[in-house]
Amino acid sequence: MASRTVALGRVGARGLPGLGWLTLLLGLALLLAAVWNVWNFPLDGVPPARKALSLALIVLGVGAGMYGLAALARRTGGLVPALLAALLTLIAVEGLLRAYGVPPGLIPTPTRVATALYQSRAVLLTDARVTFAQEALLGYLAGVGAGIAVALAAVRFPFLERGALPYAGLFSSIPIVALAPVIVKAFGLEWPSKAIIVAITVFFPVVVNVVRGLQSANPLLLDLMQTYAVTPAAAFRLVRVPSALPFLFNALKIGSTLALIGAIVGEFFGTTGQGLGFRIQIEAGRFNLDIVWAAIVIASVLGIAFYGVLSWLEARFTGWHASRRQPG
Amino acid sequence: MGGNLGPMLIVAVIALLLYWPLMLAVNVGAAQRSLNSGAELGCATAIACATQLRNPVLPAPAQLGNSLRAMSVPPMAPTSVPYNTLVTAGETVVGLLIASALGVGLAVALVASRAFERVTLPWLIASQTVPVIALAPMLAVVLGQYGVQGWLPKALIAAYIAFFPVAVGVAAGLRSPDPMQEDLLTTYRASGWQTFWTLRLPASLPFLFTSLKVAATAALIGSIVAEISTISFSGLGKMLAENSRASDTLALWVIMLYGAGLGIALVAVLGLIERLVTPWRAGQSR
Amino acid sequence: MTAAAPVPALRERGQPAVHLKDLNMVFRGAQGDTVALKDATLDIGQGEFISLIGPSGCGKTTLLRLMADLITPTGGDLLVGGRSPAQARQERAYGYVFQAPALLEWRTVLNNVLLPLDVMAGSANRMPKAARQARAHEMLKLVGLEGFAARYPWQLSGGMQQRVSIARALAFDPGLLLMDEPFGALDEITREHLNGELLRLWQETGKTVVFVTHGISEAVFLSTRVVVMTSRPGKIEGVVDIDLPYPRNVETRESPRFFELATRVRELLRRGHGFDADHQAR
Amino acid sequence: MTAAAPVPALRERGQPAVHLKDLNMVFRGAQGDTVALKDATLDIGQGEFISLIGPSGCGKTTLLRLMADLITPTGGDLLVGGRSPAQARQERAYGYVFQAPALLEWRTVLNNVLLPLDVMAGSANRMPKAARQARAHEMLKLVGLEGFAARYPWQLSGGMQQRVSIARALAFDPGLLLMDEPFGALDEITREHLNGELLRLWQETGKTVVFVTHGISEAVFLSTRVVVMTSRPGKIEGVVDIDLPYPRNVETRESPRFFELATRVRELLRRGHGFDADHQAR
Amino acid sequence: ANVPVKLQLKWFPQAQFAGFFVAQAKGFYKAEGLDVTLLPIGDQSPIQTVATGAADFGTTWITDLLTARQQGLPVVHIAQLFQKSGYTLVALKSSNLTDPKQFAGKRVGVWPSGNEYPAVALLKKYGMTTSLDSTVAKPSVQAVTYPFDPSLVFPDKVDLVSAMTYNEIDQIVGLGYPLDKLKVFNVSDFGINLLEDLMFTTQKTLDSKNFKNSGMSGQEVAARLVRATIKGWNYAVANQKEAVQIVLVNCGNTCKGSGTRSNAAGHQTWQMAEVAKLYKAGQTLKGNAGLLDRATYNANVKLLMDLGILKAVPSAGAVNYSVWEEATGKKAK
Ligand SMILES: Nc1ncnc2c1ncn2[C@@H]1O[C@H](COP(=O)(O)OP(=O)(O)OP(=O)(O)O)[C@@H](O)[C@H]1O
Ligand SMILES: Nc1ncnc2c1ncn2[C@@H]1O[C@H](COP(=O)(O)OP(=O)(O)OP(=O)(O)O)[C@@H](O)[C@H]1O
Ligand SMILES: Cc1ncc(C[n+]2csc(CCO)c2C)c(N)n1
Ligand SMILES: [Mg+2]
Ligand SMILES: [Mg+2]
Repeated sequence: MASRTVALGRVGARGLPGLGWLTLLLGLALLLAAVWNVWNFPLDGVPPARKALSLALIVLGVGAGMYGLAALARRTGGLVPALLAALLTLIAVEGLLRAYGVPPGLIPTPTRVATALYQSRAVLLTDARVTFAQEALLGYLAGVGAGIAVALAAVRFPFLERGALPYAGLFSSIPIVALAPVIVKAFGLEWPSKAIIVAITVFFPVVVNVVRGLQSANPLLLDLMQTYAVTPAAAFRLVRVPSALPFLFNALKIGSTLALIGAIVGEFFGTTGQGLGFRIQIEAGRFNLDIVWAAIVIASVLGIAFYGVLSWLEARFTGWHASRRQPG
Repeated sequence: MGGNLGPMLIVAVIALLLYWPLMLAVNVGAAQRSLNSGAELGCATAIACATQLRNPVLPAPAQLGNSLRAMSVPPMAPTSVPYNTLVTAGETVVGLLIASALGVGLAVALVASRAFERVTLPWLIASQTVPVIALAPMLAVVLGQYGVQGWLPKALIAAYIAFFPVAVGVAAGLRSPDPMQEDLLTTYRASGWQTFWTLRLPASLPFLFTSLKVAATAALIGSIVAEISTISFSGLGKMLAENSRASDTLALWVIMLYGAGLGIALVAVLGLIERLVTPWRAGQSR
Repeated sequence: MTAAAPVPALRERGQPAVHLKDLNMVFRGAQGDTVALKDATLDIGQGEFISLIGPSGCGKTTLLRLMADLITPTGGDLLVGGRSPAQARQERAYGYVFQAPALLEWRTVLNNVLLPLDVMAGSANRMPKAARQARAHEMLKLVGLEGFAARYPWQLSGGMQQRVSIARALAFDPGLLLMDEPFGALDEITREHLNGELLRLWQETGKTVVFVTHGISEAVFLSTRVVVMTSRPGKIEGVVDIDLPYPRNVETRESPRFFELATRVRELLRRGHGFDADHQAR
Repeated sequence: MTAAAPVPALRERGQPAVHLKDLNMVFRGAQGDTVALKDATLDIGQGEFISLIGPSGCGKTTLLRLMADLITPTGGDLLVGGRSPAQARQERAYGYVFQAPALLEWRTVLNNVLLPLDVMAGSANRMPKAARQARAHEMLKLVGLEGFAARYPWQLSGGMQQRVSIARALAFDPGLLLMDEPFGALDEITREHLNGELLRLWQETGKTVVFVTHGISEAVFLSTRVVVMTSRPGKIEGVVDIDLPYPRNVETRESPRFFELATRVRELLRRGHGFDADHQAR
Repeated sequence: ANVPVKLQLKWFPQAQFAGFFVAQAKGFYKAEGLDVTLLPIGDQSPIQTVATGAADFGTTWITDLLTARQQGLPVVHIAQLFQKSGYTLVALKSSNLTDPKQFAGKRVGVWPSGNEYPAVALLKKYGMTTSLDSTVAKPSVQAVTYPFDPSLVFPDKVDLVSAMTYNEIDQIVGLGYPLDKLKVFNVSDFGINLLEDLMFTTQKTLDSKNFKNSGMSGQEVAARLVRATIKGWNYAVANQKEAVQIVLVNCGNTCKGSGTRSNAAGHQTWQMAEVAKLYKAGQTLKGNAGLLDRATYNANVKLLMDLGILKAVPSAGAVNYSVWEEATGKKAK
């Protein structure tokens, strides 16, 4: 997917910590002041004057912060600008929600979410374990394994490639939500049904990409193998498999995001009482949106980590690939 | 794909042949358990029940055929699946259009400004890993507050889920021209706009369509989820929700088939448009 | 060469078409700096045909890119038609033929040749649409591809693509032509044919040409002077004046003087070459 | 050429290394058939050095691919070392240098050269690992790249990549070398250096070489015979015997006989060429 | 012109809302000068659509209302339609469960999204805990959540399944288990009477002086709505056949039962009869249809606080009796 853009860890040339940092800090200060100004009021009790002041501070703070951030981001690479942007946004949102007295049953403030994250950490971690380690990960591994196996078979037996592969393309455009209820019904409420949903969603992109990858091998290299009169298996190992790796990793990364979403959606259609999807559903019903958001935060942190690990593996195993070369 | 038709048909026939014993096997178990628990199914033995369960694990082809027929006529009745498929298709297409506009705009910004990319890109990736599906209901509530109701919130949620693949794909496409081609336009003293229109945009079209196909599926998921989780009077999602409450497994299967068909049709249409818009790739091997 | 109003041509100014003085280009990189060009000094007169020849990686392309204002020198003087390269580029004073064809794959052959004319349509050297079309067809004919106007680039062989890119560079009739191994992908006969065409064009229009090649006889046949370069660091090893008479034709190639000059160039090349230079990793 | 037990070499059999009789190759395509090779007849003796020269698209690569059993002729006879091409391929009787480098981008330069040795390690011409390594380094040295063993292909210029692929083809010491424009991407000096090396190798080992090139003087310099081909349909236009004495060296290139032979080849080429053939869309 | 009013139901259209459909079909709302749109909903809470202004009034159950208020949503109870809970837990007779005491160690199927409280309350009353309570390490009962369709879990995956008297019980019958094979535990029989279908709105709507520029105050619109709704309910309960016909017109795909009883008319007739029982109880029997019984309310609050669901007694603003009083002209006692 974002092969060229996912340079999460690179730090560019650093200039002087000048104007950029200064205006950014000013912006943060203004935003903190805006939050502090409306901190300790009941929801419907923010005096209009204070509300107006906070709104003004937020407008100024966001303006200054964005200006500073833009200047900063031109010189600083890596995750720093993005994290600062998140910080800026979160404080501004805190201020806005408090100034307007939005009830936590509608949108919880970031501080409430952070608190919920801390207080419910035990439950949330157990949920995360079920959703991630059992449903998403096992399903993912099964789907990837089956996908690779089928792709190998399709490339080995041209009949399958011509007869079955078009279906894989078609099936991959089926929406999971339409699939989930039927699968939960067929395989029960325990985690395997979710793992199966995940496996199915991951399966198709893997098949399609791996087949494309195995076929992307340079015909000249295959000719070369012919001139060496090697066995088909050796040609496969020496040429086709390495050629397919970049495509495989692409599918693995796409699959990683699909896996978590698949597991969570699957849980909406029935569980035995654990998992992030279950938690989101049950707490949404109790208006504990802070816990709902905390669960979402955990899910996306897991998702990012999963994606990051795959990107790292990709860099390790396909470091030779054109898309990873430094320019020049 | 024309050359694949024969093998595809054979595979389809084999799959159908394999389906029958598989269906019997899984349904016999379920029927047996029901009978054991004392249920009155209107059939004596598990085998006899296997093809006529009201809640089969896998539906018998005849059952599915009957339901398919029953739920498809009259096609334009508000309670029939074809009509609701069209409704969902409309939301999805509008969502996809919004997503394309948003995605292309974002891609242009990402390519134009390194700073913008650094600040937003990690969050765009993160947004992909967030279970957007869990957010959909809340998003609908927030939109409802501003009077955005009916099909529009569904399209917006579809767009929210679908814009990312478009943005990433188009950004890659806008960056895809060979440096030498960029140099060429530099030697012509082409303006930024000229470079954009004559070089970057056409170069990004194949990428755009590849990602639009991914986005179409995502948008379809988005609109179905939105129909399930917001007030809806029609659409596949609404039918899924209703029939799931009514324990109508066969209806779920029928709706799923229509949903699959819609997803496939959307991707096919995009493929068609792609051919029209990128004629230079017509004979090229891809 | 009838259509297209001539560019406010460099040759009218009485200045050298290109002036280099102690020109340096250093690429900074993670694994150390690469000196691509060291203290290059050279004056190219109006209407000259200069060939650059030298081992792979000696800085020929770099020199062309400097003249074209695609990169900026790290030291020394560089004037193109008496102005800075940047200004020369702004005035669209040169046409550039890249080492690879660099065609736009979504444009037909004809539209690729039209590209510079379209891009420049709004500017000083404006041309009505019909004239642009006529001009593009004329250029395609020149390179022997008039039957392929409606094809897409992928339908052409590598050599044919390269010829399209030459037609494109000629289309807007620039006073200075920068050509980077334009005939590298062609077989010898086609190459000789195009050598002849290029020579004719150059004589008729009085353009200045800077021409990169690996072919010694090609360089000798075409040029007024051959500049021989050496690598690591890229330097100008020597300049050979080519005093072959005009018109140059098949006989020219078979003349003893041609042979002599080619040998001179070969000697210079060999001198600065040190085949061994390539043996060590940079 | 010390290491590597020689392949059960073709030259031991006393048969022509390659035998063509009325060989035909027609590619069937959607828009009609392409006659890539028409009635080619030729015998290549053991230990000969044959150059194939001809315009782009005349079937040179096709002919090499037929010999290598990468494609199957649509008519006529073809024997490689007295056997069918398929059998010759099974016996790993030849080494092939492709027109493009065809390196495995995930292997370092050294590992690319080791590839045929690794692949064949299980078979008759087995070599211990250390010997393989030594052999690969030796070949890299031959092409002037011993300092680049640990690099990846993309870190090399096009010419250097081409040299790696030559080293790779030489590594397992086949009796027959099929080389498709191996020196196309190289500058003239490097090219001449490698010409010399190839010639030396050929003389020392008695290999048979079939060599495709666009360079007339290269062909004349290297070969025992030059085969000139024409296009549309691809045919053998004529064969020029090269009776230049050995050892061939710098003086050879400057001898009048060299010049004469080169002119003969050029004439033959021009005869069958018809530059205009390219003007019309196929 | 009539005042446009959007009323959020708490489920898909069915006889559970017969009174509303009847009031609309019979023109009771029109007679009050109201143009009422009835909005269906699926899994989500009606609270959110009303709190955000997507609807003006809504129906929900008491726990939902009180937990929402606790989270700062300013929703207000204005009328109580069902006087008795219809929530049950159902087991197969063959399982030999006769008393909630025996539930320990069993698997209980519950609906998520706040619908689980009656079951939790019943279990708690008998000293049992579930995995729904995040603070409990070793729950004595395993709770299974699923989206409402009993056939997903019953009887394979759970021993007891949640069922509303008016809907899921008939669905279970449709799966092949006639009533005589079922043991139904009505939670209201065990002192758990968490009140269900009620009407509510926001404090802002009640306070508005000029509801949607109608010239009427929010309070007056609320009173007219409640009055017409009660009239509709009284009519529906009295004329059940006709009411079912009116419901069927409104319900598209949603009204069928399941399995062998997958027939809309039959299932809705059952449902109408059952909801009539929930309506005709408590205060309705005393002639005060629509009135929230203070004692029951207080008992509900206490129950929810015991469960730890409510952290404090709701403020008096949670319930507005004056709307009912204005609607009926009676005094709420
Ligand atoms: N962008 C760059 N960054 C770093 N080094 C560069 C860059 N461009 C060129 N070089 C280096 O500068 C030197 C000169 O390169 P240049 O492309 O000018 O060679 P050349 O003479 O054109 O060679 P060739 O005949 O292969 O085209 C080489 O060593 C090359 O590696
Ligand atoms: N696989 C193929 N299918 C169809 N036509 C082909 C195929 N391979 C080659 N041809 C055609 O056969 C003819 C000969 O091609 P070949 O590659 O042998 O030319 P060549 O002499 O090697 O040219 P060059 O000097 O450009 O390498 C050409 O007209 C080419 O278009
Ligand atoms: C058919 C039908 N099934 C479930 C509900 C949801 N519901 C309404 S009240 C209640 C229990 C809370 O005490 C639940 C779960 C419904 N409305 N209609
Ligand atoms: Mg160059
Ligand atoms: Mg060839």
